[in-house]
Amino acid sequence: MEITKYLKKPSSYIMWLLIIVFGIVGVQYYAGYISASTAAIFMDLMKFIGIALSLAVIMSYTGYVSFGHVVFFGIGGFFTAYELSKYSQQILQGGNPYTIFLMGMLIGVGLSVLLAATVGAAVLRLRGAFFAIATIGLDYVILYLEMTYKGGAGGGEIYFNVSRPRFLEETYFVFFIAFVITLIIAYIVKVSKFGYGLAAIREDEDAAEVIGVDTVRYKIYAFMIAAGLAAIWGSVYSWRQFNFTPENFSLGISVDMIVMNVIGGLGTFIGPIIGAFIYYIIYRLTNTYLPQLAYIILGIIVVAVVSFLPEGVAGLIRSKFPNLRKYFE
Amino acid sequence: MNKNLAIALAVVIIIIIAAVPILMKQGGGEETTEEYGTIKIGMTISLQGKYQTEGKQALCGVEAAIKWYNDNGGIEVNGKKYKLELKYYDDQSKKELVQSYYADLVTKDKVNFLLAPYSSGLTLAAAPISQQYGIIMISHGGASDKIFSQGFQYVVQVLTPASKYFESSLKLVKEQIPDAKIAFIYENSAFSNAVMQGASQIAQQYGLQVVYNNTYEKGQTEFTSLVQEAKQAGANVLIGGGHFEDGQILINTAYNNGWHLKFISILVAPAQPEFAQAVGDAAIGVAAPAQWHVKASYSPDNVPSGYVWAGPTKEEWLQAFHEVCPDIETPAYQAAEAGAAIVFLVEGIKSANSLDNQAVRQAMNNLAIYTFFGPLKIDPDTGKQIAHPMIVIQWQEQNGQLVQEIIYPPDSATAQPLIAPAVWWPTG
Amino acid sequence: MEFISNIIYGLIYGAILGAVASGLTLIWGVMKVVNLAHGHLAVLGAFLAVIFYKYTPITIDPSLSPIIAFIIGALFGIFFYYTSLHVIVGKAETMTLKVEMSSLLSTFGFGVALYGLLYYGSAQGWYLQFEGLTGWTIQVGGKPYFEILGVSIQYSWLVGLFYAVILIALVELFLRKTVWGLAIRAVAQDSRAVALTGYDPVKVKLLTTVLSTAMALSAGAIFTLYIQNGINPDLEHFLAPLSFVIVVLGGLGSVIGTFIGGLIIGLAYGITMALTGTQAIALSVSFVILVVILLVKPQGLFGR
Amino acid sequence: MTYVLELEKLESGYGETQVLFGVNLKARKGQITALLGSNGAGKSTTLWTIMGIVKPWGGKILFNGEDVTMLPPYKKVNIGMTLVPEGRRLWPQLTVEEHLIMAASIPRSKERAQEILEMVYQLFPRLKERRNQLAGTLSGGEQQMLAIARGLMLNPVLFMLDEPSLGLAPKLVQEIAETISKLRDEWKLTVLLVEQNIHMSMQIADYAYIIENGRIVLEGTVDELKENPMVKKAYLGL
Amino acid sequence: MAEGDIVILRVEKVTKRFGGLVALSDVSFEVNQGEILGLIGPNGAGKTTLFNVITGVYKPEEGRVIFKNKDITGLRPHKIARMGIARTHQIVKPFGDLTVLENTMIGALYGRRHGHITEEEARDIALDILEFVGLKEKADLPARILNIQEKKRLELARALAEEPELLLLDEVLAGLNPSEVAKMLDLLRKIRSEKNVTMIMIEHVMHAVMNLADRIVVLHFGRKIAEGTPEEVASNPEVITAYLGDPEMALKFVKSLKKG
Repeated sequence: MEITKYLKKPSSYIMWLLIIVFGIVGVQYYAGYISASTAAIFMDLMKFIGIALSLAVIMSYTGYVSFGHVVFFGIGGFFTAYELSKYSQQILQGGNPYTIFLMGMLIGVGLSVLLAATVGAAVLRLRGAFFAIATIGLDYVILYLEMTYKGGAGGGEIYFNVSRPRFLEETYFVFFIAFVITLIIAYIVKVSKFGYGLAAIREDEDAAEVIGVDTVRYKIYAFMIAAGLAAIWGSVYSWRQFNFTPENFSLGISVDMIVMNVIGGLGTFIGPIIGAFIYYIIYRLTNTYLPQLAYIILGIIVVAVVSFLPEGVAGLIRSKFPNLRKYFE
Repeated sequence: MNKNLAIALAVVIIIIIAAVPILMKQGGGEETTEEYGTIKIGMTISLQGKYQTEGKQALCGVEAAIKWYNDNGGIEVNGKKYKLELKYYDDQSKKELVQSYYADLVTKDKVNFLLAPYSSGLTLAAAPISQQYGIIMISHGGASDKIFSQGFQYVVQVLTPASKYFESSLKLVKEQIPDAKIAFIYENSAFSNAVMQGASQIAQQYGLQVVYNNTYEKGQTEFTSLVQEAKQAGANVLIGGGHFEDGQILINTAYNNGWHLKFISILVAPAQPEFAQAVGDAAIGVAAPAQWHVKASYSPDNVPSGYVWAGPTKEEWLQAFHEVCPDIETPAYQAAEAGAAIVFLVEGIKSANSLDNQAVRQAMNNLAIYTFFGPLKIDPDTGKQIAHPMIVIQWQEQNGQLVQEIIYPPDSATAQPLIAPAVWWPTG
Repeated sequence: MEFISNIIYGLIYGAILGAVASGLTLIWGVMKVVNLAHGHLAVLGAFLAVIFYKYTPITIDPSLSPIIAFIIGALFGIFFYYTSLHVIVGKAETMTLKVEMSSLLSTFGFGVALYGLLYYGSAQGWYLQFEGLTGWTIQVGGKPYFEILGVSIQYSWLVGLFYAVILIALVELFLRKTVWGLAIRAVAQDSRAVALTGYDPVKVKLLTTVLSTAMALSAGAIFTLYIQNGINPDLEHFLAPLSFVIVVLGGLGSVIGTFIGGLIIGLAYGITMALTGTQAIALSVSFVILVVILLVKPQGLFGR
Repeated sequence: MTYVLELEKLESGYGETQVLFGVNLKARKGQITALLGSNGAGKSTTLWTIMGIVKPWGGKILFNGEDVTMLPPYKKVNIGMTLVPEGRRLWPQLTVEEHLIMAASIPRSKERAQEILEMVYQLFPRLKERRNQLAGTLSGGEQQMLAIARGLMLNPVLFMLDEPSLGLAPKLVQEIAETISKLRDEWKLTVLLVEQNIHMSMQIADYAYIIENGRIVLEGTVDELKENPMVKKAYLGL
Repeated sequence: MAEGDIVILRVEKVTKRFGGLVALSDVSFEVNQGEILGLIGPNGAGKTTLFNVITGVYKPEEGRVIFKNKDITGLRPHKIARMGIARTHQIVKPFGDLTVLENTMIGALYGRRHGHITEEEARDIALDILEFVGLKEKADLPARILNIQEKKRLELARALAEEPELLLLDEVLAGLNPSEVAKMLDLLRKIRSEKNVTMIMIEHVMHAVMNLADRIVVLHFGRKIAEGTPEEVASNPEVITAYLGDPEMALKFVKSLKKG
């Protein structure tokens, strides 16, 4: 089959390594060898890699920098929280929250993909900064609409309770499944024929069109996939936090996504992953040792990377070690 | 060749990752011995981030209460003496950190009881852990009613829930202003919404007339439209607010647009000492509901019927507070409510005469105690606080100085309420 | 009645927002740098107004702070240009999509750092969150406002409005009547021809950045005349997105257009507020306008 | 014979592509020197390199005997080197007068600004009529005049023109040619003219170079070159 | 014309305007299968615009473009590409971050066999073509580090990988030095002899066009001013005027040609 073929390429090795490592950590956590706070580090890493890759499909692969990508993250989270709180009584009486969670997630992902398709058809005609700004606009429209939601706790906030005997351990695997799905989808998108088309669009949209790439359709597909992946992460994030707040629509999350992609390097599958690791390390270090300076340091790093390392860390590795290129797609 | 190398490398890495925690687990065995007779209380608190000021206060309040108990012979449970020990982590005001730290507190540090983190959002993030392991968690900074409608069985509240925030203020309005026409202008957030839902119900109950009811969004700076609409609706009492900045701007806008008001009570901002500096003379007459104030005089001398005195007196607690946190001049309400959480927990343990969480939780249902923080009593089903009243503080002018006075409840009031101050209600 | 007052407030508000956006239209329209740090720069200006009033040995009245913020902003603009723009746009003759995106990302990074600095500042000694501007109003005859047609208008708004108009008029005059203003406009249209006419394009770009930054800081100080209180780093989340809306609406590079764009956004806000009474809807209307304009007339209402 | 401009083994290119392979060229004082060649032969690149817009890779540029190889373009303008670029490169949103004011405001021409302006208006009366019109609304011929006028406002010593006849009707080409002659005869400028229109260049130039694939393949006075079939070959590739 | 000549592309009365500027005015010509048509004209004559009209980048205001008896006017470029028209660009547009092989593969994947080709097949085609154009050793290098003539070859490879029936070449010789021009000409001849592709080439290097093209179309100010064999065109006074600027000289020139 087509797909299994992709999953045997050398460039997939790193992905498999990640899946195995995070899987082993999960098993150890479930068996009680690893503390919750250590496991939380891995969960955070999964989330960072996940949201970075979700944006990468449109920003890094296709070249369209979306500053409002968080809108899909938020929609996924909102509908998950909405469903879980709607059926809270059932859950409290011992109902299985996972079916409801899955339902909420599917609604969130579905609506995100739908929104991406409809809005994308319009805004993807814009290039460069105009697209970025239109997506910011989109995020604010949805955010303000969401804030008028009077259900839940009011002010657009929704609380629910899905506590279970081994909630944390189970949640690790919820993250893990989302992680595996994201990695595989993002990877296949990158290395498939579709990915070549997206790369052509990123490098030169007009040339791509003339060569035979249906740029309009491809951009929309990429946007839909990116939206769907972001929605999955919004969904599992809500699940873990027991709530949804309008802050899940805040541009700060978009900022995280963009910074990880920029640091890691645009145009690759491995870039956002490396970016997420580096970002996470910076994030933890600054939070631990220089909490007040975290943003200052991050900002300086972004400026430095954009100015002096435009290809990002992955680009640096790829150009310094051409032999590794086939592993670092 | 290259491929084999890569696979070999991967296998090595995987083995290392798999082995490390197991080895570490065998190496570092941590056993808890009962010979010290300690009761471990765990919490995370925000020493960084947006709740850092409140977090520091709360931590000092807790430590002061613990110190008082330990200095006064500890606690006797089932014939054995125990001292209290606090284990805390800094959650940096971040939801993500809360869950893992609480899980660690329970599984690694093996604490007996939990205190919640500061704020409703963080409390909610920690609640699942309490539920999962069946450990009591006392909420001292989470006012939202919604926490207590989610079916968490071990979460217990010591502070007044959001729905009761304006009860005292509205009682004042009903008593003092017969022709009151109320405008509700508040932030569109879960907390303010909950507060206002409660306030609306109470106003209805009291038969007060509400002529305007609207919200503004977080981070807003434009209040003129709302203020003008409310003014034109003929409102003469303003109830609302949300946070610090919006509170200031709201008051400022109301004042600068010539809105004549007899009484104002808004959330949070006026409770801060800096408020008067921020809005100047417009602060006169502005009131705020507060959980507690250092001038409040709850003492063993005025215990109402049905309650018993428990824990340190205000003076004792203040003294302990200054010993553990000499750098903080005046404890704020966050410190008092956190201290009261310890008192409530200890009284629960004493009453159950056991360290078993289920037993203590049962015992708490029957507690009715009067503390330096005021009366405390919980709803057995939800763990929600039902006895503690809000006090109302108001900015007043004394000898040319702007000061905060308590105007409600009457038994701990330090001044008469100022209704229709000349600044806001110019006559003629 | 309500309708009229909402429209009047909307217009005043919009004019002041237009001032905030006008610096952005300059750097975006002229240098093709989509300055994502612009909102943070404006907040810095607002902070300066507070600092001058409260934390300097000599108290400077906020009604003067737009002027001082402009001067400091000019100096800060030099720093801004050399730290985050020069490497990327200094040598670039044409702003290709790649350069444009790089500059977008680097100004974004600068903005994040600046936000961090302001945040750090608010958490440290010079804590401004609570104190904002301390009880500051302009009063005439003991009252901070006057009424016409039953609509009350604050004097300090008029001062802010005055500054907004002056700022925009001065910048427009500078662009039209001075040689360097001509050079700034010319660089937007053809940068190489500017070099061939004896002007250093780097200098022109630096000047543009400096002017834009000075305008941002000054406008931030003007904004404090409107809200007078509650200055905090998060104000950016509110200023920057609206600035983008206004600039796109008014047309890139058109200072006057931006001012009018600000008025339109203010008007739209006022009307929706009057009609729906819900701030969330009134706020989202601006962004709906943004997306529609981008799709229908991306060069803006007054764009060339 | 004094040379205003001397190129010695000039090399340059874009990115990794070399375009000029050692160009030697001299512009004689007070004369019109033409640089001729087919499309893509390196004519414009030569001018860009002289002005410093394209950085020289090797060789020397002497202006009035001074080495100016590495000066940035705007400094070259300020010592009297002026290029009227191909395609005019006006600023469509600026008026005619604004173009001229901007050029006249550089230190070099500030003092003589009024004087030159009058001379320019005398040369192009049509520009005076349209001085408040936006450049973008001018006709092709007027745009070319404005481009030349803008160059003249810079008070040049060496006046370089890149394909001034491009895209103009024959009648206008003639007009431009006459103008360029005037610049030599009345304004006493040294002119370096790059042209595809071989006829026009031959008509007014004193000396000419033929460039092919980044190398000067032929040079001589115009009379010498006129009958040389190499010239045609360079153009039509026969 | 010889029997068996099939018209592969017919441009009928195409007019394209940009604002007030008429870039193409009433241009008509035909291209026969298997021939090389040269398209020449001074700068700004509308040659590249014509390519853009044929490939669907621009939609003409008037006129039609017929490819293999199908009206392709106004179709989106990718559709036209998939029908078998490939092109190169005057300013090369390689996908810089991708490798040479990937660039070429994209051509194969999205070209005429779009949708009916696996990645392996595309890779094989791409490798063949790269060998054909002499870039095989560079297959795994990122395209951006190639030099200009390699980039030109890559553009050609990418276009050929689409397996087109009609190939539009926009100044493939521009910017090359003489020895590179010679090599490129060899390559073009090889394409002609081995690939059975019809070509239209825009070119300024005259001796190349004159050498290679079967017929030549001359554009000037957006109008077709001449069409014919290279010899016919080179001796057309109007063409020479367009190039050299002067009718008298043109006449002289033509005379000299006739003599020689």
